[in-house]
Amino acid sequence: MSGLQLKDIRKSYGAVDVIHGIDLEIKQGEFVVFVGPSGCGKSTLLRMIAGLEEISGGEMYIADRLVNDVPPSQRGIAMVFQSYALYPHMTVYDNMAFGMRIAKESKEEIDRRVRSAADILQLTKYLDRLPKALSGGQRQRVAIGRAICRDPKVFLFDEPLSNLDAALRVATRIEIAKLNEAMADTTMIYVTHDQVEAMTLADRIVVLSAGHIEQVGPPLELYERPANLFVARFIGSPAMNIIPAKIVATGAETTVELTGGKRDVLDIATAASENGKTASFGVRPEDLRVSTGDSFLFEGTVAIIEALGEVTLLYIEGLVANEPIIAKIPGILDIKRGDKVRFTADKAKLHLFDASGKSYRA
Amino acid sequence: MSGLQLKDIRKSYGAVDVIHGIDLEIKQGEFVVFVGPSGCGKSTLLRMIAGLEEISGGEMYIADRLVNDVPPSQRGIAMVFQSYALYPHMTVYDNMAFGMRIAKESKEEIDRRVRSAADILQLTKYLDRLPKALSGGQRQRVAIGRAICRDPKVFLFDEPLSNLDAALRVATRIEIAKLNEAMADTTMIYVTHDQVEAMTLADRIVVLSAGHIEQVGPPLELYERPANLFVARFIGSPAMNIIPAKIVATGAETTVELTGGKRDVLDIATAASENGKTASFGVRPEDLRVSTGDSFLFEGTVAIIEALGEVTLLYIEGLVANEPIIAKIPGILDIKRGDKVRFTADKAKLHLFDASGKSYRA
Amino acid sequence: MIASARSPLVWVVHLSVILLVLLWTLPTAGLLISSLRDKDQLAVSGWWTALSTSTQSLVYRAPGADKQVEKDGKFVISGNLLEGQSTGLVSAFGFNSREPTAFQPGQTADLSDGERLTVQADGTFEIVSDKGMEGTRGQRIFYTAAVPPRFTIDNYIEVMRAEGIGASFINSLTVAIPSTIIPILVAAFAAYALAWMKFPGRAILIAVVVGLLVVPLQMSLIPLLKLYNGVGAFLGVPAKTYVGIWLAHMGFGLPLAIYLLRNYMAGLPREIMESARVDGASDFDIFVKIILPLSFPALASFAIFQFLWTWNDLLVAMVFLGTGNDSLVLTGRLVNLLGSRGGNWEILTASAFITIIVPLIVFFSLQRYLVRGLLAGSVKGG
Amino acid sequence: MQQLLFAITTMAAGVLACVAYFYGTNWILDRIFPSKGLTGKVASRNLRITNTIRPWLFLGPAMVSLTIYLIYPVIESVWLSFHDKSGQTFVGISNFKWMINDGEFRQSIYNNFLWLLVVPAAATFFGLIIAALTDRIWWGNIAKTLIFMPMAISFVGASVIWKFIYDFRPEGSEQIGLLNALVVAFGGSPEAWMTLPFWNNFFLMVILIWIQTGFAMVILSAALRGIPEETIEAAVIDGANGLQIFFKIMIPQIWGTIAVVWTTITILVLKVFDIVLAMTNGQWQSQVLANLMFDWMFRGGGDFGRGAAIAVVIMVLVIPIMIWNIRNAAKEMEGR
Amino acid sequence: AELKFKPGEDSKFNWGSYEEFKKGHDLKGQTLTIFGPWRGEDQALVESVLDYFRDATGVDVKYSSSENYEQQIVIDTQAGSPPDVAVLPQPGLIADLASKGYLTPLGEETQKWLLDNYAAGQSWVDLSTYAGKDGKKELYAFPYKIDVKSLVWYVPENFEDSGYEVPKTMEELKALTEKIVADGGTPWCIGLGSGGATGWPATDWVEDMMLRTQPADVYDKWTTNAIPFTDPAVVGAIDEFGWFAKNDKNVDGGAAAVASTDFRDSPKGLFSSPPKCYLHHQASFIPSFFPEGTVVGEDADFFYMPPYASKADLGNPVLGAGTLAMITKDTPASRAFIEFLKTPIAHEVWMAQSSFLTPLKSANKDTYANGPMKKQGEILLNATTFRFDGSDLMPGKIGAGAFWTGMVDYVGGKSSADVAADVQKAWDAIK
Ligand SMILES: Nc1ncnc2c1ncn2[C@@H]1O[C@H](COP(=O)(O)OP(=O)(O)OP(=O)(O)O)[C@@H](O)[C@H]1O
Ligand SMILES: Nc1ncnc2c1ncn2[C@@H]1O[C@H](COP(=O)(O)OP(=O)(O)OP(=O)(O)O)[C@@H](O)[C@H]1O
Ligand SMILES: [Mg+2]
Ligand SMILES: [Mg+2]
Repeated sequence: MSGLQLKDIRKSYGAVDVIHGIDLEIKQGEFVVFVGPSGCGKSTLLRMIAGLEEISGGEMYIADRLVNDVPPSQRGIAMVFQSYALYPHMTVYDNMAFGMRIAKESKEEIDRRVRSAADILQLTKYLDRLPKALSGGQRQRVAIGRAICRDPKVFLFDEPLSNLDAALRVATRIEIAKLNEAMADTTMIYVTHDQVEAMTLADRIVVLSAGHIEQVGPPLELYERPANLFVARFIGSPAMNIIPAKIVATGAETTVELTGGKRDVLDIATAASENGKTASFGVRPEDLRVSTGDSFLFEGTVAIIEALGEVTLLYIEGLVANEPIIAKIPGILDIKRGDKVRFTADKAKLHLFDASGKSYRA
Repeated sequence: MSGLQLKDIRKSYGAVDVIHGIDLEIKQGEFVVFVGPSGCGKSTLLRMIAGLEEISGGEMYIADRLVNDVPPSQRGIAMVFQSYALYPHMTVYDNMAFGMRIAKESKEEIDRRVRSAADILQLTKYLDRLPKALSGGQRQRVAIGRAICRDPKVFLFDEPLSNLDAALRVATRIEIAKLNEAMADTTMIYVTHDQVEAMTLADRIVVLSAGHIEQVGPPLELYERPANLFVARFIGSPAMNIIPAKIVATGAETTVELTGGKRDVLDIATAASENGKTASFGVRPEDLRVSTGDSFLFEGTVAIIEALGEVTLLYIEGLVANEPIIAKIPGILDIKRGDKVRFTADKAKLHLFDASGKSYRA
Repeated sequence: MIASARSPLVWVVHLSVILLVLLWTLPTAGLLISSLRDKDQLAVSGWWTALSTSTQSLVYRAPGADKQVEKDGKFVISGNLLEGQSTGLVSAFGFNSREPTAFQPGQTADLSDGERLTVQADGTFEIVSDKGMEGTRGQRIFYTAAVPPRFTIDNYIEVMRAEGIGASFINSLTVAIPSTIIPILVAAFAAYALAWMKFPGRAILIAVVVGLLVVPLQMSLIPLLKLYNGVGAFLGVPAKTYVGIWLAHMGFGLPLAIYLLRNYMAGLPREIMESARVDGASDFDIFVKIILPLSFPALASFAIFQFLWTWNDLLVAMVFLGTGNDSLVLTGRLVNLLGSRGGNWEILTASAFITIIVPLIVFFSLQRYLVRGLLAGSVKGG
Repeated sequence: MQQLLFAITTMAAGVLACVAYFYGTNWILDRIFPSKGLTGKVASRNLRITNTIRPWLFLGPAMVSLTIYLIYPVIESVWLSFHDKSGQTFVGISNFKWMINDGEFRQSIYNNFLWLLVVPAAATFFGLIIAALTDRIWWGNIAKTLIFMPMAISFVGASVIWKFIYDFRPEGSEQIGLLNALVVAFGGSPEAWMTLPFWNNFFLMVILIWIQTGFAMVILSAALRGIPEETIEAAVIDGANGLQIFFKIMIPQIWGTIAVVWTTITILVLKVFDIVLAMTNGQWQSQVLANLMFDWMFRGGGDFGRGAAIAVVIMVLVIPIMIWNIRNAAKEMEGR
Repeated sequence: AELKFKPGEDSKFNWGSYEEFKKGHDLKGQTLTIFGPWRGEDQALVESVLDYFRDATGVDVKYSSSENYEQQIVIDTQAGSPPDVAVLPQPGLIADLASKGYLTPLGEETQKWLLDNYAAGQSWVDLSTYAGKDGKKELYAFPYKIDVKSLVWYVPENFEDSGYEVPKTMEELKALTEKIVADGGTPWCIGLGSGGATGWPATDWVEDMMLRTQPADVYDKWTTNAIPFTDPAVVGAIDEFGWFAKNDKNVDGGAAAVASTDFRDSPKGLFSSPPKCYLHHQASFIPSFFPEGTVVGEDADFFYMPPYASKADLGNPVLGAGTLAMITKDTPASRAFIEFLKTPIAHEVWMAQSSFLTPLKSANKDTYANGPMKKQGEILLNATTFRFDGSDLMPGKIGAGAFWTGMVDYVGGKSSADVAADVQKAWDAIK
């Protein structure tokens, strides 16, 4: 194997522990996306992989070689920094060419690659500018360009698209996907807050929270079978609705009682020992449908309506204190604030978590 | 009127013209969102409103006072910088308190407001840290906190949420909306690349492109009735599908012929003089439905399928050279790559643009 | 800090720094060792020889005739050549300046007038005569001996004991501290204006500041003292006051201060200033609350130099403060110690080290303000 | 004790007065021309006025002080340079005529150019190298203090130090000068370094380099530490090695400061005289302009006319450096 | 302050003159600032003399000095804040100050006093008379404290060891030099090094030689450039010096070492083992640079630099130097100070402590602190001609510049004619 191996990696800044022991194996050529709340340690982890941050504990292997003490320049990586880290005294062109010049590529090759990257990133017009004369998004693109010009073993992207407009973001995302395909041997690690990016790009997603891994898996698996409440809420936007419930019947199917007394049956198997325990009942906003019939999961009052064009968001009150249930219904709806609405959903798309947050689905 | 008035505002950096004459009126208390491609001049415009950038031409009024020469400190604004611009030598607390201290607020008031802002932004744990010991998202939150602590006449936000995770982004967005509601007299100008933010927050959206205004209007209007091709493609993600067409019949309804020969009828009135002209036929991905019957708008071969969980994106080839038509279909679909699929859509949701890009809808 | 800086290159760095430090301190080390040496040795042998035992040819003067004792009818003067030294070994001796190594230890030399001289390897000697010796001056004994290193702090004691040194020390401080702080303040304001405020003629002013760097101090002394005398006479106060010298030091230090500080301040990220401006800060606020703290490295470096110059200055102090006993600064006092012919190196060496202490303390304590990453985390993208 | 008290109070008063000036004038300015809270014509007019005045308030004390302490003497010097020995009679440009024909003056100009070529470059170079090297080793601060030491040593001390280096004793007798001791140790014969025309310039320069490296080091060290760490990280990721980072990333970013240090030392070199005075007093063809000026000004009663004329030449020499600095400043001010 | 010698106690001192002065001057409440060249040990000595003035008049005397007294006095007078009294060792500088009008004439009466009371009074008056601003020649300075320069130092015991005798004539001195060389020794230690003032010891040699080869009036013409530097008389004197210094065998280290050896170091060769040299020409101050503990008169001694027997008509010329006091601000106190310097006690107090020579005839020779001092005093009094250090009489640019440089060049190998031409050229340039 010649990918990346992290064994109980830890990091602390003085007394502050930031990474609490990460075990992770990334295969060569894999595209792994790190997601997690702001401040959970994604950048730190990336910087440790790059060798920019000393590893406080654990072992890291790149291509089966222990790299804890290997300097960054020998690790064969390219990186897009969250803060761009452009060379302020170099033009856009030179910023992008720098790495290749260091690697002693031929002049023509450098020019070819810089121009092609600039083309992709729509930077051609700005090649002669200094970073300080660029807009925020343009700077970010230079940072991306600097990385994709090169030919490393591992690519590290730290929120590379956060300052781009939607169209450019999509285009760049696709370019990164293409790059990934073209360079089958190159491992890519990507940090993003954008669900769409994570879902479309990743072979596997790593969900981090406060310095440890919550779940690792292919995107759809994470979406469909979140291992715990944290992942359930984190993946998907708006987040999965969680409604406190009590298990009232166990077996191949489980019956729960929501606050308010409504009972629902889920096709999740639970052991008899679970009977009577409190649990969390979860359903994604986009899995909810407005029910016109008598069969429904729950009902509530519409507090806010957000019409986004494509979809409409309904904020429903009355089920969980201080936290509205959100429903995401396609199209533009004919519902008004204050209406009482009943919702239903596919049984297969319902989730149940135990008191500690673990999912009951295997 | 005591809002903001921009009259033929221009900006050039040396020989580079960046803003080409912006006319805009913003009412007091309004929430205006600037959107536009990266580098189109959003930040520049914001910085001119703040008084940080000299105005090369035109006049700007805040509360009916010509402010072209008024220094930023006297304009009564608070701003979140795209680049954060935190005070590196001050703790998070001091960063947030700085403006209020300058304004000579009482100690208790400062403390109260800082703590409440920190609370909202989940920064309480970090109040004693210096910016350099924060993650990217945390820094961005400090920048937001610094602005929302204050009590200005105008709020300027330059992509304030770009580095936050989805949950936090939603939460913060809601807080900003609340702030807007609570401070009915405060005008807010907000730059974002996030469609959802733009749609949910804005009273009006200003679409900019290369230094001029393409369209101004409430979010849904922009979504439903884009004034031109640029806006049509810019608002909505994935962007509206544009298919080259030829007008073959005019009147109260217009008939167009797509490449490939398929004719469609749109409920858009056109003058007879338009007959025979080339036009662009537009339909949003999310307005497309898979048609099982004979009535359809067009058909094509599925080239890529992106299953995002909630929705599935289909990339259809065969209609426009080199540019797939995208369809966004709710749920997880039972369609495979290479399938030939027919699509249909609501008549009211079809768009038609003339050769210069102007919409035929009034 | 980048992880894993442990590469072979690091050793190259350590070695080259050691080499450079050696090159730079070697001369000073010479001074230090010299300052601890006996004053007569200074001009005779290189300072590095003081570090090891060396073979030297020396002269010893035996006690005079009044020290003779009568023993067994013979008159004897005895003693030790290597007085006061625990070790040392005499390898040859003589009594005639022409043949200083004529005899081996243990041998007996016949002095001219019937006296006999014996010197042992350990340095003990005996002059024996049959009749009573005469003369106040004793016999010269030339000898060659291995002499171990010998150090003394007498030179320092002599300097430290000098009269009025304490007062001069305080005078120096009184001159140096305000002469350091005031120009920093004044220059910082000016530098800020030149770096961040818009007004016509800014570039010219910067050039003028650079130009004024070159004005030779000596040129200014007479016109300025004339001015001081005029003002002093007009106000009826003495012309030579502390205020006068502070202002003089400020005037002479300003060009460099403004030049250095402006350069540094111009390099600060402008977003920070803008941010403060949007927060409602006035120029004054920005200067005090943003620029000053962020300019600490530059302020500290200039402070180090200005302090040093005012501390080591003699000329300006002599002219503007006077040469009188009660207004003498430390440098003046020490230079006066050297005597009218200025040749007392042993005092020079010691006083050089005494004056160096305060500037070094200042350097060491201000050095920690030359910090890394002061601006880190403030702006994104650059 | 009483003197100590006096010293402390005067110090405090001096510093306080300075602070009070800046605070007070700004406060008064905002009082006289208020713009906060006002609208319309008055406000913008007041604003314009305050914006025009404020820079001059900030610059005020510096400008006054510079005018009195430096500009006024410069004018006086220029005036004197057209007058005779005693500064009484106008003699036109005869002082300058004399100068051009004076062999010693020409010698000084020649030597000064040598100094200008070597010392600023060498001191800046060593300062930079040392600042960079000591930056990342744990005993860097100690190393820096040691290298800074020559700066702190009083001039009298320094001249003794170098006497112990350059001292010459006749062949055969024991050398007390380190350099000759080394030469002898390696089998050479001792040289009286200070008396070798042309070369003695370089031995003198070594002294100034030895002193000024500390200056360059401190200033450049502050600048190096101001370089954003992340750009270095980016370069490391880009595969650059230590030298490449130093030359391609760090140096360009502190180029402005290097120029400042170079300028400062260049100007200092133009003014240098005490080294020459103490070591050779310009003998053995080692004369430099500043020492020549000093000579004419003060030795044996002095000839102010000629002294001033030489001073004027020194000041004229700095003009190219001034122009270069104007250019730099203008470039960096773009868009500010 | 405590007076060093209690008035009236030791009868060696002329206490009468002191009491008389005390009676005539009561200036209580006045102040007097004196600026002089004496620092270090010398400063303590001059203060001990000033104590008597304080005690006698009640004037508050402030004495100060400076390393760069030349520069300091020029700045202070030029800027208008001179001391009340300045004491300077450089007639050239005094001439300049006088010509700019910064000095107050001391008057006929003082001139007459000098003629009457100083040995070789006329030479002193000549030395102290300068042209004022108006061009009128007047007495501006008062000589006080003299150094004798025509001395050759040696170690008597070394002479004994080798059987050398103190030479009585220049011919003998030259013979001795040759004899020492023949014996395998090195006769002379000569060092011209003095930092920025390198070269000056050689000027003393040349001046001494000048006085021993030419009549005094030629010397005087030379110092005023009435005869050019290139005059054969001058070149001859330089070559006389060259006879000693430019012969590798004659000087320790060879001729090449002369220019760079520090004058403060060079006498140490007399005392080393074996001795590096046997003779050293230097002024009376040099014992401060002898090794610690050296007793002058026993461990080291001096003899008068002898004249040529062949030029007996030139007598016993003595080269010297000294300091001159002048009034830079005319106040009763500064006048009184000059008066004070006329009292024998002002001389004797210093004489009794350390190296201080005076031409004042009324000062009691017995107050000289020791034998050697007395011997020097006698040399001074035996002088048939006394001449002040010529380089101090020449304009600063020459006497403290071109002449020094010239001598350095000379020992460095240049010919005496070339050197003389160089100096003359420099002299022409400042006329
Ligand atoms: N100093 C400058 N000189 C020349 N052009 C500049 C300068 N600063 C900015 N620009 C250009 O002005 C244009 C507008 O920049 P601005 O920062 O306003 O863009 P923006 O809309 O905020 O983009 P983004 O979304 O990427 O932040 C950009 O194309 C940029 O390259
Ligand atoms: N120097 C430091 N000292 C102490 N804590 C630090 C330091 N640098 C970072 N941290 C903390 O480490 C945690 C992880 O930071 P990191 O930058 O890895 O977050 P992140 O996951 O990248 O967040 P974001 O999405 O906001 O960029 C944060 O909580 C941050 O506050
Ligand atoms: Mg991060
Ligand atoms: Mg922007």
